[in-house]
Amino acid sequence: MTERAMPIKNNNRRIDFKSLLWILPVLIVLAFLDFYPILEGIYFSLTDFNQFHFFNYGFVGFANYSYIFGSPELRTVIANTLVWSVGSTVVMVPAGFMLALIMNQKNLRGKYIYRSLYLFPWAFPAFLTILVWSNMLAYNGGVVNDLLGLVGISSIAWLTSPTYAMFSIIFVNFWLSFPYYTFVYTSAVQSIPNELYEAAEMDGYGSLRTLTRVTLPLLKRQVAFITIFGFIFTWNNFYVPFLLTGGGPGISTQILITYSYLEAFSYSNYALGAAYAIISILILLVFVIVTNHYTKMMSILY
Amino acid sequence: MENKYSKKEKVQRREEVDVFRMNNYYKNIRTLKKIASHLVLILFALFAVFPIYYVVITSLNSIGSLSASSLADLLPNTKMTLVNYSQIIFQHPFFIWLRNTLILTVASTFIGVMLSITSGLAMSRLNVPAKRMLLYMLLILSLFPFTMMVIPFYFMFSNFHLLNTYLGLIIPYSAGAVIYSTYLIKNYVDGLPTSYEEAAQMDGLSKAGALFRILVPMARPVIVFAAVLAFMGPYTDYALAGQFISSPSLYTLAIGMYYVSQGSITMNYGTYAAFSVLMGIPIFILFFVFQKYLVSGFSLSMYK
Amino acid sequence: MGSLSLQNIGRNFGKNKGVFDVNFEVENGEFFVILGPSGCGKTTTLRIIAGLETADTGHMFLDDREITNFPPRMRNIAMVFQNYALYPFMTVKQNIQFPLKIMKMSKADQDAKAEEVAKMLGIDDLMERKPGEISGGQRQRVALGRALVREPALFLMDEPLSNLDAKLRTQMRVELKRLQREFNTTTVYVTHDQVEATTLADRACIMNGGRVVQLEGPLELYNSPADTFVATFVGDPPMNMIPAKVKAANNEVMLEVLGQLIPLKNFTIEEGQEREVKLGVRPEDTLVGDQGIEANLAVIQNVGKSVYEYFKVGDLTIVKQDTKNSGLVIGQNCYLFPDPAKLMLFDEASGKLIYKGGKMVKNAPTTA
Amino acid sequence: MSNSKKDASKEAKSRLLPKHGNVFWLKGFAVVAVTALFILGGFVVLFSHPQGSGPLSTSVPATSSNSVTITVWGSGSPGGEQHVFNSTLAYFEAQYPNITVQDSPAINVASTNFASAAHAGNAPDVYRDTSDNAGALYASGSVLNLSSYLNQSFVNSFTTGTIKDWTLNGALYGVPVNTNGVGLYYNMKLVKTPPKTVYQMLQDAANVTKNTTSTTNTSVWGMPYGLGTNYGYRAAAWFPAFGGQIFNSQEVPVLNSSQDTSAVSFLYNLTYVKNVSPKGLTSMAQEQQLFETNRSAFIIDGPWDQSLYTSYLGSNLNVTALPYDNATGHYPAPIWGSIGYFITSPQASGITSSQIWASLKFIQFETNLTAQKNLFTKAGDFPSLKAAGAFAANQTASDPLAAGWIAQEAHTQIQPNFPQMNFYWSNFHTYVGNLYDNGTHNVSSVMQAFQNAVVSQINQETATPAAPVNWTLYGGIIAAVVIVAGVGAFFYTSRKKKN
Repeated sequence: MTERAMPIKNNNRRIDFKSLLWILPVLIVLAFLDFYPILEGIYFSLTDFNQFHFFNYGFVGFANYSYIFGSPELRTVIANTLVWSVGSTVVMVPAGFMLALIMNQKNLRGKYIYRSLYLFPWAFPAFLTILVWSNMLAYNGGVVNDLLGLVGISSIAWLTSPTYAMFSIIFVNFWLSFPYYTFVYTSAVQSIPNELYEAAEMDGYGSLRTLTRVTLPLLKRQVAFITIFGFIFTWNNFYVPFLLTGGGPGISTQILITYSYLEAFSYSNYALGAAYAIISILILLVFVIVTNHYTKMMSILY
Repeated sequence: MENKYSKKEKVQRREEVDVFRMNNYYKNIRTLKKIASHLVLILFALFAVFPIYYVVITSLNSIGSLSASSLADLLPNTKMTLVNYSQIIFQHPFFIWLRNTLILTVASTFIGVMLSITSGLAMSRLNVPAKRMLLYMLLILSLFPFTMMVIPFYFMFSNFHLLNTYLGLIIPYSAGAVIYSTYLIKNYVDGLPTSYEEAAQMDGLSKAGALFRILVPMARPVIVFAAVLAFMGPYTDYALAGQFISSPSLYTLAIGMYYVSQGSITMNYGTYAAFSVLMGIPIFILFFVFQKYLVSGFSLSMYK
Repeated sequence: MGSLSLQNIGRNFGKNKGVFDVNFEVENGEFFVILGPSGCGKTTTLRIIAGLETADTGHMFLDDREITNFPPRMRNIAMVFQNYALYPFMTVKQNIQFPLKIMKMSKADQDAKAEEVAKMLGIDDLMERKPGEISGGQRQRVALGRALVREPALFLMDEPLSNLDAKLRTQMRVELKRLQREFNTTTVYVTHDQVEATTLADRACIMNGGRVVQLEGPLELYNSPADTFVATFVGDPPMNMIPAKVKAANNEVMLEVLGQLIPLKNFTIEEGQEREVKLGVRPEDTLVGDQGIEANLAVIQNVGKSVYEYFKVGDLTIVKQDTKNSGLVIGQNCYLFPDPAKLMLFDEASGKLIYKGGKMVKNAPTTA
Repeated sequence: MSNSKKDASKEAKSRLLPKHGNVFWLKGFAVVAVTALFILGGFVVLFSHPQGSGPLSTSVPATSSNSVTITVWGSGSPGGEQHVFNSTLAYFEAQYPNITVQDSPAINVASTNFASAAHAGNAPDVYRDTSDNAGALYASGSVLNLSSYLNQSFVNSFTTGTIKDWTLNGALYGVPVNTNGVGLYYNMKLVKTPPKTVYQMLQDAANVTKNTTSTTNTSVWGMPYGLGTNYGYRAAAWFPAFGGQIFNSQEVPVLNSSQDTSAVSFLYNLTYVKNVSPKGLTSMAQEQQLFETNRSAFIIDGPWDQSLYTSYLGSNLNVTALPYDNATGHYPAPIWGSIGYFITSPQASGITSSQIWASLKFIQFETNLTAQKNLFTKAGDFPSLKAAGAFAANQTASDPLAAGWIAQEAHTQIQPNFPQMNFYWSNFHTYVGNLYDNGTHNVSSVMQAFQNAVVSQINQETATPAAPVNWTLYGGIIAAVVIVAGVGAFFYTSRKKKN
């Protein structure tokens, strides 16, 4: 059904203006539902829109940004964001890749069953399962501590101690996202023709060498793309830290996006919230440009 | 013994023994590898399923509070009851919430996928001006956090008098679906040979006709996949619906769940679990039925 | 059914890619083959005829009707694609009926037509299967059926046999020729396989670098190639090409090749002049004798009906073809010489044929 | 087929000229076109800012015979309050047939939603919220000053405390419907007599605590108290016990004072020094669950949860005033806050004068004696009307629980209802939450950081000078940035294409 072949390069480079009609919905969405809020966000970040200046706010230049760069929280929040994004990415992406490789083995029975079971974390609405996890990780009566009690480990304050809180949110995020990466990588790995693996086997390659000499080189841009966008998605993943720890204890699990939300909606400082969001975007933008320069991952788009 | 065989014979014999050993060795390695693979897969499967099992079993228990539960409650037992489910279904307008959710999700999935089929085909097959820039933009938009969008969205939709209406939610939901699905469909269609739609053009269809009548059926896996994802977003959304909907007659399941679990004087844990199960099951069935499309729907093939 | 005429057709993809100034006429009912290596522009030409690409310049006529800018569906042209492009979600029957369905033909007529074509192609027992469930040769027939069913004015084929195995390919070649006769459809056929070209074509044109190099019957292409490109492209194994010099001294015109002098008749050259040329000899025109170019036999290939012998002369490899073994053993030295009546000379600079069959070619470039 | 041939030849004649080659400048044009579309999006910014309706005509009709529709958000917590609200509403609509009330239950009208709605000029006409949230909203200009609309005798019928709660800078900005605070619940099965002093309370708690770490289910705790879970509401009661306060009389935070520090130290020590509270409490619900299941002696909570606890503990439940500190002799003073109804400003909701009239009628009806009596009996809300308060006292003369609340009411502080209070709540959660970190933070440095954060945030919000926006200039700058970015992105991408 899905016959795959080398895409024939469309040499016909003539610009087709009628095609703009085809993508009109996309253009409208881009203009009104994306660019407009972004511009408005940029504009808010340059004003003093807050509860004291709710209707009569005005332009204050970069005052919000200079406040942020002078505040002691910024460093902690950015460090948290990095720990959270990098920590999540380095466990979930390789785990997904590993499971995809294991499931791609020939003559392995029960692939279908395993894959169905892996659907569970992905298929249940995340905001439900995050709250389930928050109950499972509760210090008193949480099932995780109960189970640890069985093997004689005393209860751990998973969500309320600064030592474990970040670990816990990364762990829950891992549970939430590894199936997605398993599926993505399964699709990528399956696109490698079997003959290449057989050729590698005939050449005497072991599993490890097949991985490093065949699979990875063929998929390097896919891996880069999935990893980098996984990183970005995690960076902007609001629900996990917000629902599990609310950024606490202290600000030990506060990431840029939850902090932006806190500023905007808890302190009613909408301008400062917008400024935090802009800072987050700028960091990501630089990150994408730099990584794309080295990995050329964007080239899988065209 | 030692002198029974000549040296040459000895070597030969040793080789025979070695070959036998080696064969066994490789056989064992293969078995070990298989066992290890299954072990890893089973561990991850347990990890994946346990929280869901936990929520299902809790929803069947009548424990009011978390600290009253014990490990014994994790196993099926005689105290099981469906009271939590009956509470949700009969004491709250559950079916109205379900209806609202279905109206929103089905409409926005349909609109979003229809529009993204058109634009995905165009992005793949037509010479859209500044195509590459548009593609970059679509992706770079994923860098923007939603917290920044909430207030501007509210202002805009308030201006158009779209708050507290179905349309006011269908528009942003389908817009969100359009962005992601366009990119998915574009990527998938890129992997299909152009000769199919060319053949259709030779058979008498116009370019547009060929794209729609030939490529759309061929891109069914990705369209189904995009539809599943497009369904998932509005179905589970709380942030936007919570902002835009203030009239109880328009509550969605997600808001209703918030209402049930937060609204009762203290959060009834079993009720919450039961609601989670009720809400999760449709999505899970959807994912399960379309499972094969979830793998083939991603089009990150190596040729790209 | 239809006659096709291309006038100055050009399509520039930039960087010297595309097709340039293509002119040819295809007669009604003719089997016309476009032959060339990959990247020569033959497929682009075909796609321009089909309307899948639009020409930048030039005009195209089908039955004296200008169709240069017509969309494909308005041209009344059918095409068979290299990968057959059978719609995978339709059955064989639906595939064959698809063009008729678009023409809004009645269901009964559709069925009758499809049945008729399927019978003729011998695929009437596959009608309810999906393309994924039938073999390559059967898919080929279905693709042909889909193209034939609506009786187009022109029939285009883009390397339709290249996905088949060798035996099936030979079989389908015969079949194709038979069908073309039977339907009497004007056909433009693109291939890189010169055997297909020679067996199928009424006329063939050879393209290189986006231009038509030569347009003639398949035998003429073999016997009088217009230049070194055609000479080496047509024929398997290719023509031996040896750098040589024509010298006119002492009222005698001699060809100096690898140190040997061979007398040339009827070569127009001024006394005392020299001219750099390429000597082209077909393998079957390479002869072994008592004197000539000293060569060393390297490889013998016996394919049954003929024997190929590969000789080394310095860095050059010369192939000789004969119906039987020459009796030499590998490593043995011998003397090779070209059949003087069959040898061809090509201009060193332009590569054009200047001398053939013992006389100068008309309008041959004369500059030294 | 012959038909299409004919059509085709017609088409051919009209298009005999050959097409031209690649027209690369069109690409640039396309970029400009797309960019223009985005700038269009940008300019929506300029026009989408909702403008509030013009100045309100000061004359409010004494009566209105025209039909009026008002929108109401926040009709009370589900359960008792919701029930009372609905029955009161039914009476109201019967009495004023020309007024239609569209209401939304409390659950989905959080103050974030209200703020967005108010900013968009789309707020409801009547909103129900706590006095401090309403105070901040009043300061933002979203709330109507009711001083001129309500006569003095009406205002005087409320207790002075609640009226003070709803007054900011001399303006009455809402009508209170109840008054509440926290007290000390105790389980009489575990503690026979209520503690009078903090020392006694700790003593009782220590006696009760039976911490068996093996399985959590058998542990009993004296006084579970999750320091970071309550956003400072319950903790505020303890500042006065140690002689401290949140804001001084100049509305400047004094959280780093030694008094406030010792108050927080006291709460911190419950877990880490006295060991009468379990570690790792993440939500109020966990404290409640322990209390409900006889596994804790005390809980600090308000009357709104009384019916819940009664359902679990029955006659074992009792409540008392928070005990006073032996060392300082001060009583803890919980924030004795109030929930009330207020009317939004025309700028926030576009409210008309007849809607103001209808809204005034509505909030007077919802806060009248009948409604408050019902709220007291059905939902346990403490009344804000003097008359209703007397009724309540009469009703509960024999009720030991009511006696406890009345004792507590004697030691309360007025809720600070100015906008700065906003910074106290979340910063409490953020900074005092740090004390979860077992022993690595010391309380005084945490309180200092808390103080600094609140001060700097207040300064940031109030000190920045606001200037009117020069739209032509900044719109131009934004447009220029977008154009440059768009064109730059285009050239960047097209440059790479050649490689």
